[in-house]
Amino acid sequence: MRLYEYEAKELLAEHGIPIPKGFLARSVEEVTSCAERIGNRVVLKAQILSGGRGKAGGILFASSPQEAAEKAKSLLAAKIKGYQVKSVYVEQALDIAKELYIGVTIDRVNYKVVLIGCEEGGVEIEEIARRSPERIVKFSREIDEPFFSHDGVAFAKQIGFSGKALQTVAKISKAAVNIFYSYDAKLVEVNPLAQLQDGSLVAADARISIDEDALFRQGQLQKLGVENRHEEGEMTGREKQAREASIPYLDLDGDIGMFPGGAGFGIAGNDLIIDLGGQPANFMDSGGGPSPERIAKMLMLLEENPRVKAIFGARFGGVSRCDDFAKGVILFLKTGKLTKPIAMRMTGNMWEEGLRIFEEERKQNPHLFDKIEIFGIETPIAYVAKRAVELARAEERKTD
Amino acid sequence: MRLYEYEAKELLAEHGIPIPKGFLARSVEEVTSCAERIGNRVVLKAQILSGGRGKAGGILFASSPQEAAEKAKSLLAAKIKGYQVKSVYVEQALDIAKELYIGVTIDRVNYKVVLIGCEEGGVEIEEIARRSPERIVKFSREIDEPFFSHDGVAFAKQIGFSGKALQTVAKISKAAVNIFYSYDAKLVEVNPLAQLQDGSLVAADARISIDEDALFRQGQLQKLGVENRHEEGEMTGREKQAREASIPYLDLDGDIGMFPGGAGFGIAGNDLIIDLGGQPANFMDSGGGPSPERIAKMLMLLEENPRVKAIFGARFGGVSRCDDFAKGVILFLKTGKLTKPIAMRMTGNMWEEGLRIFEEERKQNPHLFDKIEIFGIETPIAYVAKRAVELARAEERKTD
Amino acid sequence: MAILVTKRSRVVVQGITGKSGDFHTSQMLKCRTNIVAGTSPGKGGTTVNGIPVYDTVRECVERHQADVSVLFLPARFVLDSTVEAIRAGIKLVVVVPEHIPIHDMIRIRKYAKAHGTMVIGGNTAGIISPDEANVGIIPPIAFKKGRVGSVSRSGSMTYYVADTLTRSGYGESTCVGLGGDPILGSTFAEILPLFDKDPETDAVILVGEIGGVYEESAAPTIRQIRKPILAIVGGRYAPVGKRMGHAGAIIEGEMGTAQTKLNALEEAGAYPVMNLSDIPKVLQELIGPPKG
Amino acid sequence: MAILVTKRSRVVVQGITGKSGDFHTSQMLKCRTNIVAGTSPGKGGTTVNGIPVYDTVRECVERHQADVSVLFLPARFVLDSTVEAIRAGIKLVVVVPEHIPIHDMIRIRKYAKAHGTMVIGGNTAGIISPDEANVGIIPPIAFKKGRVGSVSRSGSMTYYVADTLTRSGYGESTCVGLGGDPILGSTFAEILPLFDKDPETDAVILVGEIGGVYEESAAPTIRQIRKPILAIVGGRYAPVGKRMGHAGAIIEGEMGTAQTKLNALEEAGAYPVMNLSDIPKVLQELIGPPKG
Repeated sequence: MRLYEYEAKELLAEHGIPIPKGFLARSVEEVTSCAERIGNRVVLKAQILSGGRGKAGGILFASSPQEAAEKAKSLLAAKIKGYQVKSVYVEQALDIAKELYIGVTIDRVNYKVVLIGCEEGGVEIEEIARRSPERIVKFSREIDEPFFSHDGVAFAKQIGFSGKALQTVAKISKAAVNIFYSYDAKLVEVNPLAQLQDGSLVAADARISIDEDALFRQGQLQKLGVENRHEEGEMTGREKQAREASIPYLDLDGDIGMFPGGAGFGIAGNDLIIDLGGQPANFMDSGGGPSPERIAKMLMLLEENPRVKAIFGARFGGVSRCDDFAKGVILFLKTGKLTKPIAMRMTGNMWEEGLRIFEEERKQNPHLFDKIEIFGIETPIAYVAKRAVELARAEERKTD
Repeated sequence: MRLYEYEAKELLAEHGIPIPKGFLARSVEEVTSCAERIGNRVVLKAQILSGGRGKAGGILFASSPQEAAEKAKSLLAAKIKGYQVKSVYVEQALDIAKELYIGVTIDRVNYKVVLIGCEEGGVEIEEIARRSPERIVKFSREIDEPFFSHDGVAFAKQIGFSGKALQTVAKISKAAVNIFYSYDAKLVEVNPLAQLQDGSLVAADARISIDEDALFRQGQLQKLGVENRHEEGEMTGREKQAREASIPYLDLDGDIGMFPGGAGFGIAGNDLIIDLGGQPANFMDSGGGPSPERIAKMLMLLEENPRVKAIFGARFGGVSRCDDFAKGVILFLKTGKLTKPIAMRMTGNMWEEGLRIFEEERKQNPHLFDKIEIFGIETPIAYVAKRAVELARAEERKTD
Repeated sequence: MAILVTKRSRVVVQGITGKSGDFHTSQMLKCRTNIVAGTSPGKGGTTVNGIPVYDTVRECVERHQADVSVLFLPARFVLDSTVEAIRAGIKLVVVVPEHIPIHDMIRIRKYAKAHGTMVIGGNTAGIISPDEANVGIIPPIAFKKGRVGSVSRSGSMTYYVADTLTRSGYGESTCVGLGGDPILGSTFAEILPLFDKDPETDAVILVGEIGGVYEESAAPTIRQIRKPILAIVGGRYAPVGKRMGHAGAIIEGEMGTAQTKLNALEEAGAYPVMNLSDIPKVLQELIGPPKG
Repeated sequence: MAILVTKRSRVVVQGITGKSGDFHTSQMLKCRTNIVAGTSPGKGGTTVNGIPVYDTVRECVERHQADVSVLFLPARFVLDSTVEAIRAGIKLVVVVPEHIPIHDMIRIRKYAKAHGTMVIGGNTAGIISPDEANVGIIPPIAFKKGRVGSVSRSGSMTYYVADTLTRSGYGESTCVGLGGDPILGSTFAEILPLFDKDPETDAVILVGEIGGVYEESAAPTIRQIRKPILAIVGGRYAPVGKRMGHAGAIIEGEMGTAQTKLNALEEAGAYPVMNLSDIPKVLQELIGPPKG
C-alpha cells in the first residue's frame, strides 16, 4: 500500500529527514497561495499512486505564482498514468548538484532487512544496480536488530561520504530504518536524496509502501488519515467493481471467463486454457472461504463482461467449501441473468453436500441448469477446460 | 521520578489495563461534580508523590456528592506526608473481593527486567515477599527480550489463574511490560490489582516511576504534561532552594556545614566528622564540574543555615577543577557575607592554578581570608576534618 | 514413511475452539490424523471434538508429547502463537491463516531457524501424507498413498497435482503446501532435501508461480537432489506484473517471471512440465509406470 | 603489571573533539597514557592534541590496534558509542558521562557480556595504574605506583584512598572507579578477581556506599579471593533513605544500609575499616609495612 508523496514526506520530516519546503494543494487557488508562501521557483507534483510521474508530465516547474496557477490548471484537469490528478504538492524548486539513493526494504531470499545506498540516485538507480552493482552499498540485517547511529556512520562512510554530509547521511539512514519498523513498511525509499549546490542534503522525492496486513496495528498512520488503498489508477471499471467486492480480478484480452478457486489454480488455469487454444478474458481469485454472495458476484462480473463467450469454472474445496460454492452458483442462476455457457468442475471439501444442493435445485428448477455443465472428481480438469474452449468457439460461430 | 496516580492510570488505560471510573478534581466544586458523574459511592484520593497515603489519611470514602464535598474540603486543606494536597482523584468505590499484585522492575543484581506477580497484593506485599517468597511469581527476562501474549498467559497461569481471569491477567501483565519499555520506567506497579465481586479485574492503584535520565526521549510523557519533578513533599525550605540551583542537598541535625566535592566523599565525609565527634548539618554534593557560581551558592546555603557553626570543605579536583573551585570560593568571599570559620582542603586537577588564584586574591584582599584555612595535598583530610570540628566547638563556646 | 507428517506425528491445534479450528479439527480427525490436544488460552480444561484443550502449548507438549502444531488463528496472533509453539519444543508449525504481517513472518523465520523448527505457511493449505496424517485444510478426496511427493506455493495446485497423480495411479507420498503469502516460513529449498532422503518418495513435483524468487533461490538445492524433480510454474502467459519500487529490483535483480523461473529450475536439473496432464507421461519416462 | 590499564594499553578517546574530551585527553597524555586515536563522526582526518581523529572506532582498531576506549560524550550517546566500541573489538570501555538512561545501561551490560567486553561506569572517574596509564578524569596528584589496589563506587573516594595509600608509603597498583550511576557496567564482583590474579597487587581496598546491592552481591566472589580485602562503606550514619516501591524490596530484599553491607562483606572475609586513616594500620597487620 503505497503512500502519497506528501504523506511519505510528512513521515520523513517527523523522523528528522530534511525535506524541501512544500504544501499540498487541491485547487488552483491553493496552488497559487502555496507558491506565494514558498516564493521563488516552485515545482508542482501531481499526487498519484504511481512512479514515473516525471516522464508522464506529472511534474512541472513554475517561476512565479502566476505560472504555477496556469500549470496547476492543466495538471489538476489531467489524467496521469490512469489516475485523475486530485491534488498537487507545491514544493520549493531545488538547485540540485547531485542525486543520491537511500532505501530500506526486505530481502525475501534471505529474510533480512536491507539498507541500500548509492552515491548516484534518481530514476537510473536500477540501471546502476544492473551495470555496476559494486557501486551499490548494502547493509543486510536481521529483523529487529537495532540500527545504531554508528551503523549509519559506517554506512555513509562506505557510500563515500565524509565531514558534515557523513553525519547527515548517517542520520537519514537511521531515520529511514526507524520509519521502516515504525510503520510496518515494505519499502522506504528516499530517491533522489538531493545534494544541493551548498552541500546540504534534502529528500527530493520519497516512496513509502506499507504492509496492508499490518495496518491493524498502525494507529498512527490511521491518525494521519492513511487508510487501506490500492494503486487503482490503471484499473478498468470492472476491476474497480471487483475490488469493491474484495475479489482479486484483472481484465485480460480473451473471451473465456475464468471462474476458478484459489489464486494458484487461477494462474495455472489461464496457462491451461491458452495451451488448449483458448484465451482467458480475465484473472480471478475467490479468496479464502468465499460466501455464496461473493461466488454469485464473481459469476455476475463474468456475465456482464461483453468479451466473455463462455465460462470455465473450477472449485477444489479446501478452506472454501463446496456447499457454499454450490449455494453461490445457485444464487446467481436464480437471478435468471445467465446467457453464457458454463463448463465447471467441483470437488474437494463437502463436495457431496455441494452436489446434493445442485441436485435438489435441479429437481425444483431444471431450466436453471440449461447452460451449465457440472463435472466432478471423475473428470480430469483438462477435459473441463477443453470443454470451455469448445463452448467459446461454438458461441463465436453463432455470432459470426 | 514518580508519576501521580492519575497520570499512571492514564497510561494504564491507554495500554488497555482496566481502571475504575475516575476524574481529577482541583477544587471542592470539581470534586462534587465528579462525584455526581460517577454516582454511587466514591473514594477521594489525595494526589501526592508519596506512598502510604491511606494510613496518613489521604484516602477517604464518601457515599454521596455532599459527603464527598465535605471530605474534599478538609482533604484539599490538608498536608499529607509533607505534601500540600493540591488535587484529588475522585474514583468509583470498588467492591473488592481480592487484592492482587503485578509489578515490573529492574533486577539490579542480575541486570534483568523482572515481572512480579502475586495472588495477594496491597500494602502487605513486602511482608508476603519476606514471609512466603514462594508465593511470589517472578519472570526474569533479558532487556528488550520480546514479551509475548503467551508469556502473559504462562505468568497468569503460574500465579494461579484460569478461565477469563487468566486472559485478563495475561493482558495486564503484557501491558505493564509495554509501559515499562515505552516510558523508560524504573517501576510499573499495579497494586492492588483488584478482583471485584463479579470476578472482573481492575487496577485500583498504580505506581509508575520514570527514569529522569531518559526523559529527553520521552516525548509522549512531555505531551501528557509530565515533567521532571521530585518527591519534594518532605523537603525543607533550604532543600528546595538547593534543588532549584541543582545542588543535591539534605538538611541534617548537626552544626558542621559540609562542603565536599563528589557524592562519595560527601557521604564518607559525614561518617568521618561523626567519628571525630562532630555532627554534620547537612549532606551536599557539588555534582560533576560545578561552575564558580554553583560553588559560591553552596557556601551561601551553609552561611545562611543558622545551625551551621563551622564549615568543612574538601575539594579533590577531578572533572571538577580546582581553578573553578577557587574562583567560586572567592566569588562567595567577595560577597562579604561569611561569618563562619572554614577549614578546607583543595587538591587534584589544576590545584596549582587554584592555589595561584587564592594567593593572588589574598594579596589584593587579605581580609577576605580571615576566617578561612586552606590546606593542600600535604595535609591529611582527617586533620582538616578534625580542624573543622574544633572550629565548631570553639564557636559553640563563644555562643555559650 | 512420508515426510514431515506421519501416523506418528502428535498434532496440537492452536486455536481449536474457534469456528475454523473446530471444523478443520473434525476434518483432520476424519483422515485419522493423530491430534492429541488443542489450545485456547482461558479455555483449558474443556474439550473440542473429543480433543482436550489447554491454555498453553507447553502443556500439550508436556502431557501429550505433541511435536507438530497447526494454527487456526487470526493473522495478528500468528507471531505470538508460532513463537509459543517453537519455545514449547514443537518441531513443525503449520500456519494456515493468511495476511500475516510481513515483518512478523520474518521474525518467525528468524526465531524458527534459531530453534531448529520448521514453519510452513502462512496461507498454506497444509501438509498431507495420504493414509498417515492430514494437517491443515487439504480436502483428502483427490489423494491416495503413493510414491510421488509434491511441494507447491498454491493450495489449489496441490489439489490438482494430487488429482493428476492419483488418477494416473502414482499416488502421493506427501504433499506440502508452502503457502500463498509473500513471505513464507519455508520454501522449496528446505522441503526438497526431505523428499530426497525419504525412501518412500521416488520423484517430486515442484509447483511454482510467478512473483517472488523462491523458485530461483531453490536452484542451488535442486542441484544437490538426486531424485527427479518435475517443475511446473504457473503464470506462463501472465501479463508482466508491477514491481515494488527500485529497492526490490536492486535486491532481487532480474527474477520473477515464469520463464526465468522455469529456466532456472531446468538449468538446475529439474524437468519442466507445462501442464498438469503432462505429469504422468514425464513420470513414466523418469521412474517408470506406477507400482501396484 | 597492574590490571585493566597498563603502559601497553592502546587507548581511543570517543568524543575527542568535544570540550571535555579535548581537555581530558591532554590530561591523560600528561600521565603518559598511550592514547593512539580519537573518534568524532564527521571529523575524521583532523587531529586533537596531536592525536589522529577518525569517524569510527573500527578505524582506530584497524589502524592503531586500539584495545581500550574512554567515552567523553553526552549520556544519550553512550549506548550507541559503547556498542560501537564493543563491535569494533575494544575489550575495555570506560564510560565517564553520568545520567545514562537505566535501560540503556542494562542493554550495554547485556551487549558487553555477550561479547566479552568489560564496561566501567557510567559516571566513573576512570581507572589509573600509576606510572602506567590513566584512563578517565582521575587527577594523578595523589597517586604513586605501589602494591595496593582499590575499587570504589565513588570517584572522590578513589582519590582519598589513594591519598591515604600514597601518604603511608603503600602506593597503588591500580585504582578502579566503578562509577556513581545506579546501574553500572561492572561491579566489585568483576574487578576483585583481576586483582587476585595480579602479581603486583598485595591487597585491595573496596569502597562501597549506601544504596544498591553491589556490595552484598560481591560477597560470593570475595569468598573466592585469597588476597586481603579491606572494606569501607560510606554512609554509616546516613539517615534511612527512601525506597523504590515494593518491587525493589521484593527483588532486593533487606539490603542496602551501610551496616548490612559491612556485615555481608565481613562475613565473606573482608576486613571492615571505618575510616580512611585506619587503612595503613590494617594494611600493616595484613601485608606488613610498605616496601621500598
